[in-house]
Formats: sequence, structure tokens, C-alpha cells
Amino acid sequence: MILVFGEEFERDVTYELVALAKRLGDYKVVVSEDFDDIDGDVIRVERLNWKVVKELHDRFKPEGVLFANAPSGMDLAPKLAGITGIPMVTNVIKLENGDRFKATSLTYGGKVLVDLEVDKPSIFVVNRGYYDPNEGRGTPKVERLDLDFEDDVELIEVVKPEEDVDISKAEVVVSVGRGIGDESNIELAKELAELLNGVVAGSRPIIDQGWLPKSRQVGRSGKTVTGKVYIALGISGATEHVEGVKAKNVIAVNTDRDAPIFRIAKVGVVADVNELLPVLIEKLREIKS
Amino acid sequence: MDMLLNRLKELTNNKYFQCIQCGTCGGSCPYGAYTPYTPRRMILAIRLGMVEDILNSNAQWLCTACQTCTSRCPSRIQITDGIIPALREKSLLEGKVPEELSTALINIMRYGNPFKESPMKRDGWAKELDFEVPTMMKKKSAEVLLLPECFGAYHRRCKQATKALAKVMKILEVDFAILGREERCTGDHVRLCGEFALFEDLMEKNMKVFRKYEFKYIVTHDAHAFNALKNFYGLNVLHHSQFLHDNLEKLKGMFNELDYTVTYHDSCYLGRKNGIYEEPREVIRSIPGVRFVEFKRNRENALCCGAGGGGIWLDSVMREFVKVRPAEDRVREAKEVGADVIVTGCVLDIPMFEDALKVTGLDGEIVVKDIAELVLEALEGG
Amino acid sequence: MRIGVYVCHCGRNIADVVKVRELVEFAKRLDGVAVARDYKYMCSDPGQELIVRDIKEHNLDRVVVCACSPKMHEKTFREALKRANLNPFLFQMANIRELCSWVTQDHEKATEKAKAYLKSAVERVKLHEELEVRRVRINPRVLVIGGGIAGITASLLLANSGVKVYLVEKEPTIGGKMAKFDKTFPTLDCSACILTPKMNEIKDNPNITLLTNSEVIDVKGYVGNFKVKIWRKPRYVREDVCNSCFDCIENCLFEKPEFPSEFDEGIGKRKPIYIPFPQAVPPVPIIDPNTCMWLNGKKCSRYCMEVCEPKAINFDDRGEEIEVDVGAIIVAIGYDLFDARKIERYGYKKFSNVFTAIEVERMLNSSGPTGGEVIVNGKRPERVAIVHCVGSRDEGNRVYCSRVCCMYSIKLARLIRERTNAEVYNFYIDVRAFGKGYEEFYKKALEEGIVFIRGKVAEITDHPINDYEKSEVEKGRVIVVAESTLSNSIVRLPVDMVILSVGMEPPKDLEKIKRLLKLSTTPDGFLAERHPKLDPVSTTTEGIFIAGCVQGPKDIPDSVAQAKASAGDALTLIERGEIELEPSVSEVDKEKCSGCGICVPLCPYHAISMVRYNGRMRAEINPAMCMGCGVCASSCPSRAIKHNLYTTEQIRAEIRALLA
Amino acid sequence: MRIGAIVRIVPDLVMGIEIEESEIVPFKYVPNERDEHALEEAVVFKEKTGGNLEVVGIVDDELRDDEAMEEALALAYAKGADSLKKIVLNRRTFDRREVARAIADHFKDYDVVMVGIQSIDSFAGYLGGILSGVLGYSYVGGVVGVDYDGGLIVQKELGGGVVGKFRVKTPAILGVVSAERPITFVPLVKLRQAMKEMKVEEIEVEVPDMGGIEVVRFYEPEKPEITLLEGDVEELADKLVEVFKSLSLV
Repeated sequence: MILVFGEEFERDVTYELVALAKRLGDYKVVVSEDFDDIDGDVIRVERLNWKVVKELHDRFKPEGVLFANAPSGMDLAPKLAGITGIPMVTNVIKLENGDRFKATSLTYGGKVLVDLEVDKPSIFVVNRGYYDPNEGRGTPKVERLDLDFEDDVELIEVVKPEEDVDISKAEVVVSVGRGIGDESNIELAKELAELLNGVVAGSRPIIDQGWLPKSRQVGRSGKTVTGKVYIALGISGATEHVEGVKAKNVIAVNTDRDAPIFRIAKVGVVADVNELLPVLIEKLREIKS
Repeated sequence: MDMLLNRLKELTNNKYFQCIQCGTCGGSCPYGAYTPYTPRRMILAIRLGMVEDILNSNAQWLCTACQTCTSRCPSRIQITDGIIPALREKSLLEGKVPEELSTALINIMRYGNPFKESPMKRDGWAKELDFEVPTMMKKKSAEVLLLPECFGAYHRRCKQATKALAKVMKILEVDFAILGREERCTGDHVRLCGEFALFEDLMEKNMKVFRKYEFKYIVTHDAHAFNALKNFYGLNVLHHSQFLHDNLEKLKGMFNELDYTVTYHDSCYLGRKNGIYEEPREVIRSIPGVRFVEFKRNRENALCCGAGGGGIWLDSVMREFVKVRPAEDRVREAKEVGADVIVTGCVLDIPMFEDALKVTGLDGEIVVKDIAELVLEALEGG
Repeated sequence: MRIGVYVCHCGRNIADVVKVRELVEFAKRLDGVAVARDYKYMCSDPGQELIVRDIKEHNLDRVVVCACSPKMHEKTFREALKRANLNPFLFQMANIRELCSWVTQDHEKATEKAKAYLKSAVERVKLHEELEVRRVRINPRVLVIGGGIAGITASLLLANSGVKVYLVEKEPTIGGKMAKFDKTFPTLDCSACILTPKMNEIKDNPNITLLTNSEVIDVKGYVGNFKVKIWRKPRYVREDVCNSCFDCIENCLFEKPEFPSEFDEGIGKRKPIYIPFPQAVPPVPIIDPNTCMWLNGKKCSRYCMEVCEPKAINFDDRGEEIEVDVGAIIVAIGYDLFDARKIERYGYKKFSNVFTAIEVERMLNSSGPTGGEVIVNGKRPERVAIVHCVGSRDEGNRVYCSRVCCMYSIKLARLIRERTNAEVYNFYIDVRAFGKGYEEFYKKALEEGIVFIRGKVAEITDHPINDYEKSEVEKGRVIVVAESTLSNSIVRLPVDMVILSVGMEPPKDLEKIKRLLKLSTTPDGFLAERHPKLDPVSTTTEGIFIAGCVQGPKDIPDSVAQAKASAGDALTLIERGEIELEPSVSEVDKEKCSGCGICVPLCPYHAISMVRYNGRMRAEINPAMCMGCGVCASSCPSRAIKHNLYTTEQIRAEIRALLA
Repeated sequence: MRIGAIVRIVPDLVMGIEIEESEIVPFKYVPNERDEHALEEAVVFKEKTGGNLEVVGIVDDELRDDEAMEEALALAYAKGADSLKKIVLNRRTFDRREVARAIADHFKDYDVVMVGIQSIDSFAGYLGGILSGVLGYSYVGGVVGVDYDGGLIVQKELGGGVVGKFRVKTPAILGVVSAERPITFVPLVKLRQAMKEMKVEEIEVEVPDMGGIEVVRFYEPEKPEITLLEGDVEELADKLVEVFKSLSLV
């Protein structure tokens, strides 16, 4: 049996864990919030802390435990491993079940993959973005468990970024450069960002012109973006700028097919941003509605 | 405090005591209107024992080391190479370093370049050429040692200038070589930022490498490297504009016509600091078809690009104080005199001006070229 | 030989450290010492009397005094010897104060060192010979070089006391810089009104020979007996017959003045034949050979010659060499103004808005080129900036303060404000209003609303950085950039007119004069005085005096005062009729001299020349010009030159005793 | 307040690594970046509380004298560490469970221990978290700030720029992701001085063999090729929408 601990703070990752668990065999999903579309057996607990994790682990004695490489998963997994002494693999991007688990971990800053064979029982901390969350959706069978253990760590306050977002932490960043033309087009970029649940950012010239606040600057004298997707619109890709782009996927739109930004892009689109954006936004709106 | 005073005495030859508080420095400073401490006020504050006030204001970081104040100071006080680095050193020792600069310094200390690039890849630019650029390690001796310095070696845009220079050397059939992975930062910015120990360490390591090989002189297109090698390492070094000038007779016979209106930007460490004004101008003027116009502020009165003395890593500090960057003012000035090409004397100028062109919306109207790029274009036929 | 040795206590100065008694005992044991004594103050009258008495009573023939530096009292003791009828040069001093008691607290070491000096002096004095003081007669005439206010003042003072004066001026008129000014500070009285009467006095004084348009080309001789050659450049108009009707100027081929006037600093124009300014002295026109058609070999009907009734025009004037004999020379060649083009960032000669102060002086002068109007680019300025310290207090240019610029800047500010009602801004480092009535003058300027901004101007530019400045520059203004150091702000002030308050420089002719008169200069390039405080008008060369700004920047009152002082010194010299010459000079033994000539260029006083002696060229030293420095003696390869008071034997004896 | 900070060294990715099937061969080591943040935060915390800071280097026997370890400790000393220790593991292991057990005895005397949340060469654990499990201490990872008001208040990243403030019982171990201020630059002159002056207590420990994880092979991920899209705007927009879908953005 696989025991999945849902992610408390970035709940959407939970679906990805369920998608993986499904492939590994029987599973139960432990969550501390209401989910109405998780596929399979769901155990609803009041709180998710290490004492609860330990209790459920002892109760179900799973062959594998899955956590997300996310704020609560990265705290609870090693604690459990420390207490129980069972093997733990982190940064997992692929996992198969068999006599032993076969895991692949992404390490050395993404430069190295390592294939591992892991004895059962064991713990896995799974990276985001490798399993389709939709596969984890379905109809849940919810069981409520009344476990409310005192914890040595207590959340006292959640601080949202003041008025402006922190682009360095955002998963999706829509970034604009000089190729955007004039200031009015910033609105189009903002709209695209909204449609993709992302935030808007810019290269230095845009910030210097006062079209976006300084907090939105990407690059050496601005911030480094580390999220999942970085969409560069009309950015040529000067060294100073590229230094601040550490997102996993870069999508670049530029009229110049030799623009250096394409060298770090996964997908490059040779087009004029100002022509492309209205069409793209229209299409995304259709899908949304 | 004593350490600061000793450093000031050493770097200014005791002259900082001689300030007559005339304010020429402040009026000459590109940031004079923005900074809470002009050099004059810094000296005054030091005399009054208010050094911490200067350091807390961050004014010591608001200097592009452009040498204008120093070159004009009637008391001949070394402000740029003395007062500022001494104050910066104190900042460094107190652990108060702007983040960008801090990162650059850590990288230079660890990897010999500010970009956190591998020293192994220092000759990466040469591999992008369709001919082989020999290394000293292989050749042992050459007439010319070509030194691209960090920006020329790693920076995507500056590399283009390095490649152009190498191509010109090849066309001129110059016997040249590079140090490749044995090269490391020459450290002029490091020195101007007050990290004297690191500068000396770099110098020591570099000198060890230089001594291994035989060459007649070094050629570099980095004005700061030129300055460090000439005035601190004491080596025989030519700025590439001098090198091109020396070969002008030969080049003239090969030039094709170019249809440009060109202005030339005097880089601070070429001009004000080292008095090289005419060679680059003569090279540009000798290209047929080129119309040469001067910036209004030229030669010793030229405005700085803003990159020097670590300025390229102090953008965030500067932004706190300054509304218009000098580079932006400079490109507008180029427009004013009707130039469509700004030719630069230092590779650091290129990214500064290209950025400024974007900010001012002049990209498309004006392009920035290194003098080697212009020469190569004339050689290759426009 | 009977030597008297006297050890001075100098109060406690020497006696507290050096064991005086022990020194006396030591002296007594030395060979040749007849008397040895100590006394509290040897330089006092009783101290001197002690020596005089001993010389007589003990029949002494040499004297050694162990006391302070010979610079202090050598002369005192020599006089004492003289009084005792002993040749004053049979004397030697040992400095046991500055060299012994003042440099250590160690009694033993100080005493040992004093003994060495004492012994060394004794050994030396044994070799001293009797030397004779010689006298020369003084020519009672004086040459004054330079006809500015200093030269004029000195000449008049001398002439009025009956001395014959030659006044040489290189320009066609006397008057100097002062003649160009409109008003003078701090009284704002008219410069011409106070100067021209003096100029006329020069012209009318029978004791003064005025040589304008002339230059000194050679000076030979020494104090009391100078031979001077003067080159009178061709004027092409005879001063002796010209009646100053100026018909020649009126009738010149050029109907309008079209050449830049030197006197008007290029702002006004003149013809090839012109008079620098209406009150010029002599009131005689001059023809400029560079612009005169006829003198350039071109066609001209020479109307000037035609209309001149007294027939004063003389195109055949080739100039002449005049030789005069004088006993003293006063150098009063003034100063030059700093060339503002050297500070490129101030835009002089680049922007039509930028002027130097002297140009503005000419503009303000009612007999000047604009008739007293201040005009910039064809109109009256509405805002004017005055830049102080241009070239002054600047290690890249002139390190010293030119002293007058603050005051003349304030003067110009007030005059401009009065005439144009413009806003006037003074950019200064420090206002130095040190003279009598100067502070009051400055206060008055403040009262009149003239703005003073403390901050040296960084640059003057036509590069505007904002829209306001752009529109101002379009009005034909330039922008003055400075740090206002009192308000801690950067000032960018668009103005119609910039006046550069240029400082004073040593005149270009000084190099030549220095060479001719064997004078030296101080590090600032101006003439060196013999003593900066106590002898400010004498030079290191006897018989040559300084007056005015050639010694350093000065205002008019100071120049006049110094001119009178130098005239007074010259007068004192002449009045004496003859002078004594120090016998401590060098002599050439012509038998030993090989005639190599090495010594000739080495002599800093040009006292050595080569003469024919028994058919061969031999060196000869003019004892009147020799200052006794000894360079020749030490450099003579044949050891033919002997310094009377520093013979090789004397020096050797001294060293041997010291090292023993 | 007794504060501990752990520093480790890792292969220097800038200088490059050689990937062999059975092992990773580095050219050079550097202080682990997250640990540098942990150290910086520990220094900040020391300044806030006036506590005593002990910095512990953890290194395996082969690298006990590596200059990167020396540098890491010297940096700590220069920044204000009160004392320095170096724990030498008698053998190399990738498994943080084993490391945690080996060093646990030496971390019993601290109120707060700061450690980088992870080191770049790790695929088998978060050392801080596991250690907290072994010692029974509180643990928070993803730490971006620490305050003290008589008790410990820890700021932890909760994603998307949101920060959670937690009250944490001591003793506690904190997995730091980034310090609340930029890493202080230590000038060379200070670094050299620190190397000369610092005293490091060396402790050798045995690493237990816990097994359970076996490395099959190391290899390089395939480089994602750039897909360059060209054509008319309509077409391009469609293709982009597909890309967005594949990244589950829509």
C-alpha cells in the first residue's frame, strides 16, 4: 500500500501525487483540507503534522510513502525518515513499483539524473510537474479521522506579499522587453499573465521607463525567477537579463530569430509580440470560458 | 578609523588633507546632483569624524570611477583612486556591500570572473570563430598577447567585439595568442571597489602567468584592463585603438567605404586616466565614407558610461538615487549631434549604451560598435 | 701663533647641556691656544670687550668663538676683532648650540661633539690669512624696466630726488595694465583719472629718459656699474617732432579700424597707424609693420606721410641700439594674465558668451571699444556669472592665490549691476577681501543684491539636461555648473554672460630678463626677493631691485608701495657713492689655470670670463660679481681657483681635526 | 542561546563535473550554497539574540583537508562564529539518514541549529529534517527568516511569495533556503586573517551502514531541444496554446 500525504500549502500538487500513487498500486491519500475531486480513498484529518504522519504511518504500515517536494512535504518527509530510519529518496521525478522501488531523482542542480533501487518500506519526495494532475482527479471516498496532536511547530500568521507580488517565487512569469513597443501593450501582457495564473515582469528598459515597478525587474540588478515557466515577450536576452532567468521552462517570443534569448528557450516563437498577443489572448479566453 | 586614515594617506599621497572645499568635484560628478555626499562632502565628513554617516548613506557606492573630479581637482587629490576606494574598503570590512557587487566579488574571488562562469570556458569566444586562435600554453611565445578580459571573454555582446578584434588581427597577419583558461580578471574594478587584497592576489596570480610566456606587448579592448596592466602591473600594453592606429597604413589600403555618421565615446580609463584621445579618432576618420562627428562633451570632458569601478554591479544602489543614468544622457547626446553609430573605446560601454538606447527608445536609430567591429566591417566590405 | 678661544653659555642654551668648563680646559691644552675662557653671553658688549681686551693684553693673533651659528653673530665678532685692530678674517666660529646642545640631552655626547668642533675651528683658524675689504664707486643713474604703475612710481620718486632715470617700456605707451581698467577698487575712482597725471609727469620730468617700444637686450657689469644695451624698436613716427595732431591716423588708407586692438584685448579695432588709447604717453602714433600696406611692400599712397606737417613719419626707421651706464636697476615688468583657454571646460573662445575679466574691463571703459556698454552677442546681458579663481589656486595651473581677483570680480559685479541691471552671480571658493576698505566694498556688493555662491565652477556647457535648460540654451545662454558648497546642492545656472576672473602669471618676458640680470625665481615663477619678509624689494643680485607684480600678484596700492620701497633702496645705494665688497671670494691663479673654461658656465653669478693672459686664454673672476659660493673652486680640474676663506688647506685642517 | 550552524562542501558545478555511471567526479568543491545562507541567517540570529554561535563543518574523510571546507569555516569565523568544529565522517555516503545518525550525538547541546535545506548533491534526504527526527527536535524547512521574542518565530516560504510565520519550540533545527539578508561578502584580507587565527576542533565519527538505497547509475538528462515556431500569427497562437496545455498552464 502506498500512503500519500497531501500538500497543505500548495494543494494542487496533491493531484500529481495521487496520479503517481495510482500507478504504484493501492493507495490512501491523507489531507487536512476538503478536497472533493481526488480519486480514491481519502483520509481527512484536522491537521497535518509530524505526529499525525507518524501515527498514520504506524497504523497503515505502507510499503511506500509519498510526499510532495513542497512546503509541508519537505518538512514532514525527512522527519518521518529520521524517526523511523526507513530509506528516503528526494527530488523524485519518476517512480516504479516492483520487488523494490525503482526511482529516478534529479540532482546536482538538474545536471544529473540518478536511477536508484530502494528497499521497502521507503519514503519518496516527489518533484512537481512530472505527473498529470488530471489523472489524480476523480471521486473521493472520504473517511474522517479525529487525530489532533499537539505540535512543536505552530502556524501563527500567513503573510501575503504586500500589494506587489514576488516574481522570484511565482510559478508563471510573463515578462516583457523593449519589443513590446509602447506602454499600452503592458496591459496585454498583464492580461496574458492573468489568464495563465501568472505574474507580469519586465527587463530593465521597461522598468527604467517606469512602465512597471522596480520589484518586477528580472535580471542582474533585479530578481531571479525560479518558477516553472518564464514567458519572454520581446526580450532580446542580454547577458544581464539572462542571469536572472532560472525558470524550468522558457518560452520566448521575438521577431529576431537570432535573438540570444532563444538560446535559453525551450520553445521559441518568431513573431511580433504586438501581433501575436491579441490573438493568443482571444484564444485563451475562449478556452477559459 | 585609523586604518581608513592610513589608507587615505597612502592612496592620496597625504593630499586629502589639502582639500580646499572648492566643490569642483561635486559640480563635475555625473551623480553630483543626486548623491548625499559629493567627494568634497566626503572629505569634510572624514575630517569631522563622520565616516559612518557617509557609509550609511551608501554614497561611497554611487561613483562610476569616471575620474572627472580627480582630473579637475585643483588640489590634485586622488579622489577616484583614493578617497572612494578607501571608503569602500571600510564598507567591505564592515560587511556592508551591495548585493550585486558582493556576488561579483565572490565570483571573482572563486572563479576569476564576475559571471560565475567556469575559467575553463574563458576561451569560449575563440571557439566560435572559424579559425583557431592559438593559446600561449601551446605557442609559448607570440608577438602580441590578446587579452579579452572578463567581459570580452564571457559577455555575450562583448564577445562579438573580441571576435572582431581577433579577426582583424588575423587579417593583419599578426602573430598573436591568448591565455585562454589561464587568464583571469585583471581586477581594476576590484581595486576601485576597495578590495585591495583581492586585487593584489589577482595581480600576483596574473603576473605568474605573464612571466611564463614571451610576448612583445599585450593588446586589450577593455580600458580598465588596459589601465591596470599599464599603471599597476607595469606591463607593456596597448589599447586596441592604439594597436589599430599602429597598423593604420596597412589597414587603409584594405578599407571599403562605410556609410555611417560616427561619433566616438571617450572611455574614462582610456581618455581622462591615460590620455589616449587621438588614436581612435584617427582610425575612425581614416575609414572612407565615414562622417565623423564629436560628442558635445568630448575628450577630457566626456561623460562616463556608468560602468566603471564596479558601476556595472551597482545599478540597484544607483537607482535609489539617480533618475537618469549617464549612459542614457550620453546616447541622447549622440542623437543630438546626428550620429547613427556610437563607436566605443571600451567593451564595457557597449552593453551600457545598448541598454540606454532601449530605455530612451533610440534603439533602431543608433547602434553601438566597438572600434574593432567598425574596422572589421570596413575590411569586410560594409 | 696665539689663539684665543671663547666658549659661550648662551644663557642656559648651551651651558645646560654642554659642559662648558670641561670645554675650556680642553681648549687650554690645544696647541697654539694662548687664552681660553667662557662667558655667559659672548655676543653681549662685555663679552665682546673680553675678546678685545685679551687681543690687546695677550697679544692674540687668532680668535675662535664657540657659540651659535655664524649666521647669527659672525659679523658681530669680526667687528670686535676690527676694534682690537686685528684683521677680522683671522676668526672662526664653532657652532656648539644648534649642532650640539640643541640636538641632544646627553651631556657626554654633546660635550664630546663640542670638543671636536672646537678643535676643528682652532686647526682651521691657524691657516686663516688677512683679507682686505675692497670698495667700488657707484654710478648714480638708475634703469627702470617696465612702465606700468610700479615702474612709473619708482621712476618719479627717483627723478624727483634728482636721480637720472632711464625708463624702458616694451609697449608703445606707458601705463601698463592699469591704463586698461575702467574703475579701481575699493574706491571706484576712475583708473585713468589717477594714472594719466603720473604718465604726463614722466613725459615732462627732465630727469627721466623715456624709451617706449624698447627692450633691454644686454646687461653687463655689477652693482654700481652696469652697462645696459637697449633696443628701440622702429616706431616709424619720430617722437621728437610729432605734434600729436593724429592727422596721420585720420588719413590712413584704411578708412575704418579693422585690426584687433592689442590695447582693447581684441574687442576693439585699430588701423595700421594708431595710438593705443587717447591718453597714451608718449602721445605719438605708431605704425604696425605687420598690417601697414606700405611696410608690407604693397601699394599705398602714404597719405599719413603726406598730411604730416612736422614730417614725423619715417618709413626708414630701422630702430636703434642705445647703451646706458647705470648703478642700479629696478625690474618692474609686471605680469601676464592666465590664458583661460587652458581650462577647456570653461569654454573660453568656444562660447561667445564667455569673456575674461580684462575684456570686460575694456567694455566697461567709456573710452573703450563699446563706449562703456556691456554687450554680449549683440545685447545687454540679463544674467551674468563671474567665475573666480580661473587658473589660480589650482595645482594643475597656478597654485597660488592671485590676490586681486576677488576684489576685481566684486568690482566688475557692481559695475555690471549698475550699468545693465543684470542679475550677477559670483562663484567663489573664498572671498579674500583683505585690504583697507575691501571688506566694506564686499559688504556693499552684498547690499546691492549681488549673489555669491560658494563653489568653484566645474564646467560651462551648452549641453542642457532638462527641458527648462533646453529652452534657456535656445535663448543663447550657456549653463554654469557648480556645487553650491554651503547649501550642498548642485547649481546649474543658465546665464547670458560668463566672466572668467583669470589670475596673474609671471610675464613671458621674465625668462629673458632673468637671464640678462642673473636673477632667480621662486617656485611660483615670479622673481625671488632676497628675503620674503625683511628684504622684499632686493634681489639676490646686488644693485637690482624689484617693484610690482613681477615679484608676485599685487593690487595697485601694494605695487605702488613696493615701487616706492625699491626706489628708496636704489636711492640708498646711490647715495652711498661707493660700496664695500666681501673679500670672501674666489681668485684664479692664472699660472695654474689650463684655460679649460669649465668654471665659466658653472658660475651662477656669471662672474667668470676668459681673458688673454700671456698669450693664452685664462679664466678671470670679477671680484665685484663673485658671491663667494665656491662652485668654481671645487670644480676646477687644475686646482687653479682658490676661495679666499675656504682654501683646500683650511677645509682639510678642519676635517682632519674633526675626524681625529 | 546556543546556536549551531552546519556547513558542508559540494562539487562546484561552475567548474563542471564528470558524470560516470557509478559516480560523479568533481574538479573542485565549494561551500554548499544553502549552507552559506544558513550560516548567514545564524549570524543574523546571533546578532538578534546575542547568543553563542558554533559552526560545524561536516565532511567525509577523503575531503577532510579540502580547501573548500577550510574556506567555509574561515568564512564562518570571519563573519563572527564563536567557535568552530569539524566533524569528519569515516566514510563517504550519499544517504543523509546515515549522516544524521553519525553526527546526532554532537548536536545535543544547541537551542537552534541552522542548516541549508538541502545540498545540491543530495538525492537521499534533507539532513536537517532527518536529524530532527533522530534527536526529537522541532523542524522547519524552507526557512527565510528567524526572529526571537523569548521564543522562536520562524518564517517559512509557502509558495508564490506567501510566507508563513511559525512559533517553534526549542530545541529546533531549521532548514534554511535563504537568509533574510544577502550573503555578506568577506574581503580577502579578512578571510586570510580568519584562516590564520581560527581554531577548529576536529571530531571523527563513524558512519553506520543502514542500506536500503542502491545507486544503479548516474547519467546526464537529455538536453531539451529548442522548438522554434514560425508562421502566421493565428497558427502560432494555436501552437502556443498547445504548449501551455502541455505545461498544464490552462
